[in-house]
Amino acid sequence: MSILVNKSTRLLVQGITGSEGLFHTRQMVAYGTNVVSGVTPGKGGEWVDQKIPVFDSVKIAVEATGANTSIIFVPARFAADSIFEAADAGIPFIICITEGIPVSDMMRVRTYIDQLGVRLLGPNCPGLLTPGEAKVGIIPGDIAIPGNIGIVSRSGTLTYEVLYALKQVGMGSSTTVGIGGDPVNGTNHIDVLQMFEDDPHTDKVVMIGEIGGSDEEKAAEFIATKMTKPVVGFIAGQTAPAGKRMGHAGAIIEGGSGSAADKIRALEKAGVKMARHPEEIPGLLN
Amino acid sequence: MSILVNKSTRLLVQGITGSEGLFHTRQMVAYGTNVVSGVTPGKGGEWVDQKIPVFDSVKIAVEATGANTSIIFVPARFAADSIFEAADAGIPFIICITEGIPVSDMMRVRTYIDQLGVRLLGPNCPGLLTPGEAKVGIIPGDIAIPGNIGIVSRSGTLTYEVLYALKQVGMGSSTTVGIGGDPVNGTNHIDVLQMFEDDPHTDKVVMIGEIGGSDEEKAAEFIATKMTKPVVGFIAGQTAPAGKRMGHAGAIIEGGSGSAADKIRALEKAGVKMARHPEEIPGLLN
Amino acid sequence: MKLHEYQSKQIFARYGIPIPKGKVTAAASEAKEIAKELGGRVVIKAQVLVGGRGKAGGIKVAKDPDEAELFATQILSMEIKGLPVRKVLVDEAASIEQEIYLGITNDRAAKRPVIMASAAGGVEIEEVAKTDPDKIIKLHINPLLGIKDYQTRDIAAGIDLPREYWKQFGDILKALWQVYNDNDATLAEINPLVISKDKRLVALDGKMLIDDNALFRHSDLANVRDTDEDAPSEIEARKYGLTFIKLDGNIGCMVNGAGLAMASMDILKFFGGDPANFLDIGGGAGADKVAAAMRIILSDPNVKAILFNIFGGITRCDEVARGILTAIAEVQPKVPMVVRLVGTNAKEGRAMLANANMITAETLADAAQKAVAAAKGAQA
Amino acid sequence: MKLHEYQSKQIFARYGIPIPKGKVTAAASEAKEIAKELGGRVVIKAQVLVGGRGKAGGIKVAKDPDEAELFATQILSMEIKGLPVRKVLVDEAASIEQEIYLGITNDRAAKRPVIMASAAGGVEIEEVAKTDPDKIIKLHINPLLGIKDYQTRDIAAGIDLPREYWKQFGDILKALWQVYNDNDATLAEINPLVISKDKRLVALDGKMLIDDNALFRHSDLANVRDTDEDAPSEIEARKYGLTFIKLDGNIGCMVNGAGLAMASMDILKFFGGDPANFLDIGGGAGADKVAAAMRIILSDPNVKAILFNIFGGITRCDEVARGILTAIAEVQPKVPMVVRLVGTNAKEGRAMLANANMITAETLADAAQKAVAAAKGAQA
Repeated sequence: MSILVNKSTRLLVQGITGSEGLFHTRQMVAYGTNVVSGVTPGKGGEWVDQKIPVFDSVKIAVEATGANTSIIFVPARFAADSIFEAADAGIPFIICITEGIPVSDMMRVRTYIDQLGVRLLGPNCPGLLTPGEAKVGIIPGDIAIPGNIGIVSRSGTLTYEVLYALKQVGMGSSTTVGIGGDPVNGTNHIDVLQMFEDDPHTDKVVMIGEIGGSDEEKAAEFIATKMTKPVVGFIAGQTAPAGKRMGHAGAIIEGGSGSAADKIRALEKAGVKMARHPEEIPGLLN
Repeated sequence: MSILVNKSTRLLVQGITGSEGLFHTRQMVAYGTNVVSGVTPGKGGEWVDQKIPVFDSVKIAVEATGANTSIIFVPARFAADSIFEAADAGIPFIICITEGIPVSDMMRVRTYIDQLGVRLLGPNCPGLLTPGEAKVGIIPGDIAIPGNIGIVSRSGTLTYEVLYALKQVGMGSSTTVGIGGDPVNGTNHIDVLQMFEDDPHTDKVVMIGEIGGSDEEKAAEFIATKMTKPVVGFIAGQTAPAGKRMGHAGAIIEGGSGSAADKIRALEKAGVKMARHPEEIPGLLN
Repeated sequence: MKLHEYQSKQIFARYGIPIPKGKVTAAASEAKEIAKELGGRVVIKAQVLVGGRGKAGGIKVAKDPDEAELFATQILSMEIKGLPVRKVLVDEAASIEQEIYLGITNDRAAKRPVIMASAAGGVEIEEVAKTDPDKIIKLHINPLLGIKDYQTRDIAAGIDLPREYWKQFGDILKALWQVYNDNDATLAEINPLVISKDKRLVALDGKMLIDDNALFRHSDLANVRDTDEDAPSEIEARKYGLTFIKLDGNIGCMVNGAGLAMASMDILKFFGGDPANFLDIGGGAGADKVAAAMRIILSDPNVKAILFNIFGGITRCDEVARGILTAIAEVQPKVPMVVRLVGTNAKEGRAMLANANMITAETLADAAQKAVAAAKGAQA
Repeated sequence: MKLHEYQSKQIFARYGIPIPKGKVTAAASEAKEIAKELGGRVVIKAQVLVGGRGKAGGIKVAKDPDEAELFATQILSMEIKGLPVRKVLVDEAASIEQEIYLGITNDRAAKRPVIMASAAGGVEIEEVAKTDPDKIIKLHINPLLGIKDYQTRDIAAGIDLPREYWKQFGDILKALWQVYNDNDATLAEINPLVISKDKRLVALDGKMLIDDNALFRHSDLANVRDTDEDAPSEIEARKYGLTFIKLDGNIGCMVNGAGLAMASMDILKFFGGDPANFLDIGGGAGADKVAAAMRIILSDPNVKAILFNIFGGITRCDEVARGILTAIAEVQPKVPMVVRLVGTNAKEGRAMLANANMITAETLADAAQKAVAAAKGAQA
């Protein structure tokens, strides 16, 4: 069992013939994900690996192949347009891997897709992984095993680190969701926490946050008031200086808010067991 | 009983100090409508007739007076902005009397307010009248009496003609709704027909259409499939030439569609008793 | 308001849409010079605000400058559907591989702009809609978002445009959206958009309708209005803020409200009469406006009787009566007049007209029948 | 990226926002000439990309051109918070009646732009937010709609602006929205917006932050980037597409992924160490990029040890190993290096580094502890 993606996911890849898109499409197919079609404008009619048809637009691809989820690998300057395209074509769940999308583009995207009721994951995220069922994104499939732990994270490789540490001790994940490191994104911590709370096959939750914004503080409030399942947390950026973007566009302590200390305090107050470093997480889940 | 407006309507008048706004505000107050406040930018703090406070913006007026319905009398070039303002201030029902608003403005307005779930009546409409309870608009109050007939119309004075003819024979109206003569407007025939169908105090319905567009054809389909109450209809413009706008921006036969003959045929097929001229309507209601 | 082909194409060009080289002129001799500049073979196109110019002989291909002058002379002396040809557009002749239809208009039902395209260009889209509706691709645009690149690709794919033209087509469609949007057009149409033999997309013809209600923000466009298609009385009426449409009947109508004005025309017809005009004096018209309206009605020699149907609401019947009296004093009308005043200040109005030798009526049906009878009496 | 006050105000002026007359210069003598042009009394303002210029003595009012030259000389020789003052803005001195704060920024939580305004202008908005939060009016803008006139009035009313200024204020706020929107600003701020004694609103100071991710559509802005505030190593790193932030510690870090890079810094601290930098080599970095990253780390003389923490996903550990070997061959580092490779091609990577005399680790905790120990050993 899982959230968001599973065996019935019919995945469309936007930017399937680009180098990143192609590489990860092959990885996803190898993992067993049901990739039904791809889109690259101007390349409609081609095939990827003689298996996956390529179309000129999402609309045409959806009509032809019944895709119900789309993952976006197109360059940043075209990525917002790709999200609009997927939303307009009726795709209800869109994952955007692309990093570096202008924040004004994302504000327009959110305003538009929110009114359509379309769910977006990312951008600037590693996607998600339901071990044993579907890999939709770039999380390496071999570092995670199926299990009962839901993971939600703002960071990519840090999440891999956690999955890897869990696997070392035989622990697995129901679904692992990377929500991405941009300041204006789609799905946030609370959205995923709610889904894990509702998922009968998720028993415990790991939440990985980082400096910047107030998503973790809001998640703390949500955990305190709405969640029954135990949550273990970690916040990256405890040593980050104020006013500097730590790689992720959203990872910045601004105007005195968004510090790791504040977030850790809020989460601890909400009853979340906080790890001091990632490899402490498996122990805290026992 | 009635639809849309009644004794609990708390009306705000946008453009209350303009000559039209002021004139009709006084008429509405004289009728007994509960006009709680008005808006004219730059005149906040003034009073109309020592009774109605004027505010600088709808937001401020709503906060101060709890208005739940707004009527707009501002000039065409500012009218779309006024609709946006009322919608953003949380007014759920907006009546726009103004004529001559650019159609591009109205397309933007509709796209925006539809997503907010705000109801608009008009523009270029006479508003609505629930005889004995509330007059919200410019329909003369003294030509109508309370009764069980719901009236929906694209035209202003033509509606008065019908109300007057009904009154002559002692018939009254539950609510009379002028949806206006613009090509892109808010509430349409079907919306109002549904409300009359659901209103326990409306027993019969009069629907007055005119040339242009396909609202009446759609209404015919709705009447045939969804309505149980008898409907009497009239379509104006049977002698109108094609390609000419008959006063109302929306009253035009274009590309061979929107003719009165087509509309009459569709409504007759749906079981609507069609009047050949307005004064036949009371007889057809018996 | 309608723009001429040449005006539309000038706007297209400003937005980067390729158009043929060409110039507009009112003089046949200049047409010859333009043809020389353009290298000989040209198309001479009548600039009138009606469709069907081709069939009427208003579009001709000239093989050289002399023939250009000859054809221009012929076309400039034509009337097409009653409209004089005052100008011709002289365009370089194109080599056409394929003709496409591309237009953006307002979809009333959807409350949004809609793009329409068809591989069957060069004929009127209404024709295609009747004979081959599957050939028309439609796509609605969210006016808060504007047009997106993928939408241009969906349209291009929908009309089976070869992929080598997608980039050109997308640029033209995005520019046409800007044309439509920036100018408050209710129609911006390229028909045909041709693929030339040298593989370029060119807007061979252009048509734009501008929203009259939006002209306040387009003074440049308002100033180029061609009023040829309007009757002089309609132009005069517009000056007074009256909506007047000339018809072929003999009973003049003055009514307040567009719907009631139409219904008043209809009821005349129903009782065997024939309206001479549509006239809406609007809400709250004063005596001046009413007098102007009456002068306009009486300027039509066909008018044998006048029906006044005023339902006073904002409009005050006494004001209308005052206007009628003013006009009567001024123009001394010889035709019978039927007047029906109901609503605000109707009693006062009726009293004022008591001595004006007018036929009065209580109901609309009564008024219409009396007007029909009066017109017939006047004719007999 | 940050824009200087003078750059922001030049943009403001292009959008019709009133700014004081003034010019920017790098020469004190020119400051004198500018003061003469402006009529004598001027303000000399240091152009550096940090706040608190006033307190640091970087803003001075000169009563005449000679004093302008004197103050300009002083200010141009200053460093403010470590940044050299390279230019001064010479503005005419304003007569101030009231100071207002007006800014537009991105609200992360609301996912929308937000207008902030306060009658308590002239001080930092964060200060006002702490001491007097009720004095700040906030209003979100729907980015698909843009700003509307009534919103400007709601803001004006919210800060109790006298009504006589509403029109000026509305025009400025609408222009500031355009500035923000057209330039992909993440902040467009006027602080203070002053009401002058002659009843005009003037933007006395201006601040703009531009979204780095959007610079591809603003080449004009990208070209004026002032890199003074960045360490040379940060500028160098940007060339290679690396995200590098210099810190004060002594353990260099090379990590793939921003979150993991922060976590790696944090764990060093947790085990008693001190990171010398944040460095994210990004996903899928090749050997060249890794080598460049290593040179940048080693250019910091404080660095006493290096921690490599690579979790191979898209990034291949053998590629990273190749980059490390390239850099070692080139710069011959003397400091101890702890390397942890996990994930894609980790085995191959480890094999390549077997002879490179590096300390290896299996877990992150192990790697961090070894790096801390190595740095201490190197120091001792």
